[in-house]
Amino acid sequence: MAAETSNGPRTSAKICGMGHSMKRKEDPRFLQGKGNYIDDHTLPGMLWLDIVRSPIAYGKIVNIDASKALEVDGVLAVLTGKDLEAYNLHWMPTLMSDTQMVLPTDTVMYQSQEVAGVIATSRYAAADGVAAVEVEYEPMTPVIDPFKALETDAPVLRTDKEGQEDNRIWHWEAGDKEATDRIFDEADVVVREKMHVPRIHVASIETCGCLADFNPVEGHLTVYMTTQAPHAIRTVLALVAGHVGLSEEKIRVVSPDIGGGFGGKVPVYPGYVIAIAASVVLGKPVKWIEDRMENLQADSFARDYHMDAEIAADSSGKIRALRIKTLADHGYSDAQAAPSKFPAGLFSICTGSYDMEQAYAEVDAVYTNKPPGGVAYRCSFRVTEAVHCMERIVDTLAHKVGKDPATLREENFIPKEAFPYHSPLGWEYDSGDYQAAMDMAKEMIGYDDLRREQAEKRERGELMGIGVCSFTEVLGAGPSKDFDILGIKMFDSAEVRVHPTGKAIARFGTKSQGQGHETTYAQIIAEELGLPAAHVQVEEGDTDTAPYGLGTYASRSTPTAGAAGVMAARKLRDKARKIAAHLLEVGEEDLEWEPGTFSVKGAPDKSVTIQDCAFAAYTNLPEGMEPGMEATNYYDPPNLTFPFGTYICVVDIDRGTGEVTVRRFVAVDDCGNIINPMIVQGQIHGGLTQGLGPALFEEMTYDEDGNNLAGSFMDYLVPTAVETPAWETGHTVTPSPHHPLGAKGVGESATVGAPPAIANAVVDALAHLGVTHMEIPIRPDRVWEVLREKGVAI
Amino acid sequence: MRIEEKFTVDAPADEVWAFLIDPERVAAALPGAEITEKLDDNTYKGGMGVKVGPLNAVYTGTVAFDLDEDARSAIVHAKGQGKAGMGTADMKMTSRVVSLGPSESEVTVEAHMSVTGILAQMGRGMMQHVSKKMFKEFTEILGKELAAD
Amino acid sequence: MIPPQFDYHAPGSLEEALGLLGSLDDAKVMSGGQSLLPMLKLRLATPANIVDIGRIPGLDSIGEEGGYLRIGALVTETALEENATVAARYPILLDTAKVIADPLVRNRATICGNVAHGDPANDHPATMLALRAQMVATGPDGERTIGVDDFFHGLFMTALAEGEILTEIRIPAPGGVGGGGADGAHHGGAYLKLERKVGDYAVAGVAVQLALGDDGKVTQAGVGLTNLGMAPIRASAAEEVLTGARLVERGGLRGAFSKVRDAIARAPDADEVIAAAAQAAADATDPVADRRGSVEYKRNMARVLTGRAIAKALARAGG
Amino acid sequence: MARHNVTVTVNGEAHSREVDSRLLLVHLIRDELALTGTHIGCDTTHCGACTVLVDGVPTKSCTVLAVQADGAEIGTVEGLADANGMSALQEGFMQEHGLQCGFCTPGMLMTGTALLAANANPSEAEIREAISGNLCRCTGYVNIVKAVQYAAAKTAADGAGEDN
Repeated sequence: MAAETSNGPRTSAKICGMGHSMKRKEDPRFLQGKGNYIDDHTLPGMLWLDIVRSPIAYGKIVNIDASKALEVDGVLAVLTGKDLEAYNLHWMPTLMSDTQMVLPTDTVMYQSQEVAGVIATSRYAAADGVAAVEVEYEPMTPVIDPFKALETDAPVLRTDKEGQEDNRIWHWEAGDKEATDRIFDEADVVVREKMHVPRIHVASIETCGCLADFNPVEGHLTVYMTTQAPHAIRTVLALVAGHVGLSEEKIRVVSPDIGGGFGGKVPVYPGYVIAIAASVVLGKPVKWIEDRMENLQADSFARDYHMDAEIAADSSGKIRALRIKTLADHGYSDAQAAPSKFPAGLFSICTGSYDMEQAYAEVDAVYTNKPPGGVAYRCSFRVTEAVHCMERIVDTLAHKVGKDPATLREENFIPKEAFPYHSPLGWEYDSGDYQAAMDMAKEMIGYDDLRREQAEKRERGELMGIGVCSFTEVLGAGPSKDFDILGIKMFDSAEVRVHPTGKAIARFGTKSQGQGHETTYAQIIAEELGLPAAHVQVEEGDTDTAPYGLGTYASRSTPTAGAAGVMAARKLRDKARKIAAHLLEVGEEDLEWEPGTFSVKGAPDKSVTIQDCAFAAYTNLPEGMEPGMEATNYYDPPNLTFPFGTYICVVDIDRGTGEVTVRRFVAVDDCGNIINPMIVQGQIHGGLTQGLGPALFEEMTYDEDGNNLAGSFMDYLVPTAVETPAWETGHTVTPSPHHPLGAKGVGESATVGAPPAIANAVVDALAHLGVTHMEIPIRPDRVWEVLREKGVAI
Repeated sequence: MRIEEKFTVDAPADEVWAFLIDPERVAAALPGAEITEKLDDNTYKGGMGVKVGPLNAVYTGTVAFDLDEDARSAIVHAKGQGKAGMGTADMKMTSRVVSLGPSESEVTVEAHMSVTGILAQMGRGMMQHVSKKMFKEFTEILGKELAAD
Repeated sequence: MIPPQFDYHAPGSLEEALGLLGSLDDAKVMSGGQSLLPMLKLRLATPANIVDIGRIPGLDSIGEEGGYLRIGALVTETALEENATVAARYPILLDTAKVIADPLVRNRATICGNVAHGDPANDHPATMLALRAQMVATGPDGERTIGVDDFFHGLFMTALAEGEILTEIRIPAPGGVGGGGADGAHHGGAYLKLERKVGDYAVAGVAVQLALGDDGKVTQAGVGLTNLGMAPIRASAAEEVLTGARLVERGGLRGAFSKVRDAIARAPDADEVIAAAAQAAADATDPVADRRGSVEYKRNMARVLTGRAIAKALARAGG
Repeated sequence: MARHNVTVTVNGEAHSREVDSRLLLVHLIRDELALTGTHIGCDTTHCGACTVLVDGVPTKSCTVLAVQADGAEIGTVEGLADANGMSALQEGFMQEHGLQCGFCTPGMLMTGTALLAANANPSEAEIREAISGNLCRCTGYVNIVKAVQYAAAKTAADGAGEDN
């Protein structure tokens, strides 16, 4: 079933199948201001929702006085938790089967929590209404430090949950603890690092929002919303609001053009629910558009893993075992978006690219007075944390045994011939050739020359570092035996219909947020059917028309929906073959397939095109054949895919200020067979930049009172073109043996691989001073503190 | 946020102590502060306006005094809520007066402040500057007032 | 984010503007609006009236006249950046403008607005201190000139009285052309800012303006500091260390004048003098710890940047 | 509160509206004139998604009052293409894959258009500096730089062609 290694495209430029850098079909509308994002939607009679939010992190609501707000011209209503309580809509379930308030009835649990909704006739009136609502609070001392949250005298935050006696949410573990401990006891070398992958934010340039339109006459709800998973959202809405009459056939969720999602637009946030509730109550369309500060302070948070990692190795640096103890700060609710059976996501990929005997990982999740966190930000569920942990501590090991970090990696790589490889924590890696990626990266950056330059600079007292990261990703969730969200299996789907004139429409259960699905999916169909990709229209995001799917996140589109598209197209090709045999009056077995054309073996001039077959499907069918040219596939992947790569980064450090400059960064990725090289490179550029951010700039911090200190772009430091280096990319191709196109998915590798590469480079620059670790983000002041401590600050 | 200050006043300790435990006089020495109502012997209602350039924050709330006359030590607990979603402010201040001579006293102040909301978030350390400035003005006025007595 | 309600006024003349400021309650002057509008959107400022001086003719000129570089109230950062006189004779101003916010903000933001805002995190105030600029305030009773040392009163507080508008900044012109001339001195200045990324307020910023005689001795020094205290700071002690010190070998400047700027020869003890001045600048700071770093870090950055800014100013004085 | 008559010429077409003092230019463009290509991405003048040309000068329209723009010529993304199709810069973005989700793109295009009008052949450093007030979360900027270079080269080649 699997495809061969692709060496360039097999289809013509006209067909533009896999391997062509087809220009994107979505671009003309985006480039001419004709995109159709959520805030571009308006409906007649539309009202506006704006939200009153808590300035405090924890406390009782003494009183909400809406009287002045209701006097504001244009303000129609102020909704509170008490109002929603009447409909039993003041709480909602999270994707992890925890609960979360929509609006509070008595207690606020984090700063910027939604406290009341103001409905008005305009954006401006709604904002004035928000400013006029007077809420009296009785502040309580918040629990901000997750370690303190587990102390016995810590106040229990989730008193609403029956049986919850402390702030622990769950404990998860993987691997053989005893066997791992035994190796640690006898190992020649043990290294240990404690590290924090801090809370960060997706910061897509478009915030979240929706336009809820309830038609009271028909009892029908249409919700236009920024969601990466429209079908799952529809089901959740039906489950949450079924009791007020919103059953699933009466709900239509439409996800329009999305201005960046990165995982932040997977969960259901209270604002959506308040807008829907307001529309249902008022019988009018209600629009809610978050502003940037609300977005940065209330939703779309990721990471926040405190990890204590150890490697056991022999004296030569051969890794024998890995042990990680983790504390996960989830904020006030476990509202992360992970598959149900994976509370710590796919963290067990932490053994990475290295062969070892045993591993054991454990995670304890805790509640704190912060907004719910843990969205899979450009990450296949905690893979970023796992990779950062492993790739950092491997460097510590290299330092300890006195080996070059690239060499130590090479000596520990899972060898090419060991695939499919069974990792100690239970994964079956599909394919890999880690050395090839390493070789290419070293070659591209001139590794040996850089090491020489570094040695010379050290002599002169200059600080330069070279960082290596050889990550292995796991993505494409996932096989239905293990993967579900709220019980719904994580398959995905495609529906392909070829019209009589040979043009097609293809619909998918996923939803692009900039990845270019309209182009790559068309290329997939073109590859399989031989129709020009230009003739394939791709649609996603409307639950009334698209087949059911779990959506786009965790790099799952190509591995799941892309594969579904292949399978659906192949069904059509099989049908077309029958039609071709009919038209050419030969047996099916006498036909040869060239993309776009069936010809008779030995008589190449006797042929029909796929377009001929499509026309015949409506006009001239073999007897007994069902008319039409349409196929659907729900693809349940047999396994996940395991893309990998090696990144090498060069940094220079200013000994005066502690500033780190990324001088060069080479990223060699292997994502299996490539559908559109241009788009793949674009994904990598973007992912690298979203790795640069947390490595050097971005962090959501809170003070002891629970104030969010990075609540605007003034302090949440998204890199600009000036801070971002000119990325250099390369590729090796190791196809996935089980994906029908041999593709693996690529959206997230770079976000995962870049932070440890940069951190390793900084540590490498300082390694001769005895530095083994730097916490990210590696801010100038942090570096300077180290320089001063080591006596090299000038 | 913790603030610690120590300063000397050219006045006898008893006079300084009397000043520090008189809500009206304390309020008068804090620009922007006012006492609006006495709730009981130790508790008052009041307000505090903080004006910094174009920014104008107004807090209303309560002040409670807990006095140890013998040790000349006072714990003042002020808490207030800002207008229009400005957030809350809470300050527990312990001040002690020690006599350094017949007409010289030393005042030590240790305050713990919690400020929530946009001023704490967007302040760029502004609240630290503001509180430093408030203390400075307060001690100046205190010194002047008592010297004038 | 939506601004609160206010009344907007766009006077066509300075007189009209002053009249409005005198008659309206709770009025705020706006020029480029790049500081004020964000504060309005955050509802941190809620003035009842805004007097937009942006349409008043004659306030947007920049140029040398009567021994001063005169910068009108409506001169934008971009206009300053594009001004040939500034580029040739006031590189410190160009340095400063180029690190303020981002190029789009600078298209509207004004130099006078940056100064009048009284924000110690703004960049021009330090440079104005180093350049010993004069602020021209126009009020109902006419114009008055305020020395820069008397202008900044504290956090967002300046010497501008209610109803007054900062209509012009006057910077004493270095004599002659090309940095060395009629006053016999060689002038050089530089502004250095450490920021976390483009568009950030300074972790620390340092402005240094030097005048040197032919003998290589500093005849006048100006050192201003950004975001290192409640107000912009003049590092007087650093200026004292520098003034009178010989930083360049005798004849070094003359020789360098026609050669490349790197050719200037530092005097034997110049490094010590610079280090002492840098330390004196650090000692003049009173920063608070925040997300940009600790008090210790910021003090040290004042030291590091002062040293570098002096070196750059020296190089410019030589070339 | 006071209302003001405002007339702006947007992409060559004059529009008059009576607006509140506080109406932001971006809302005039998006909500009143229904030109939704101009986006809003932040509240603090950092992201540049709302960049338009005001009398040829790239400006963050979320930090300008509509009344301040009275009488101005406004250029938005909708006005970049003409009868001959997309501008060289728009074409550059398409050819060099300078956009992904497309949300920052209109702002980038307006900034880039102004840059090229002032500097026909900008260096990479000049391009990066010019777009440093426009945040992009998808592309990593490399291809945006290339898109501007593409447009510069194409315009130069077209100009050379005309000269011949």
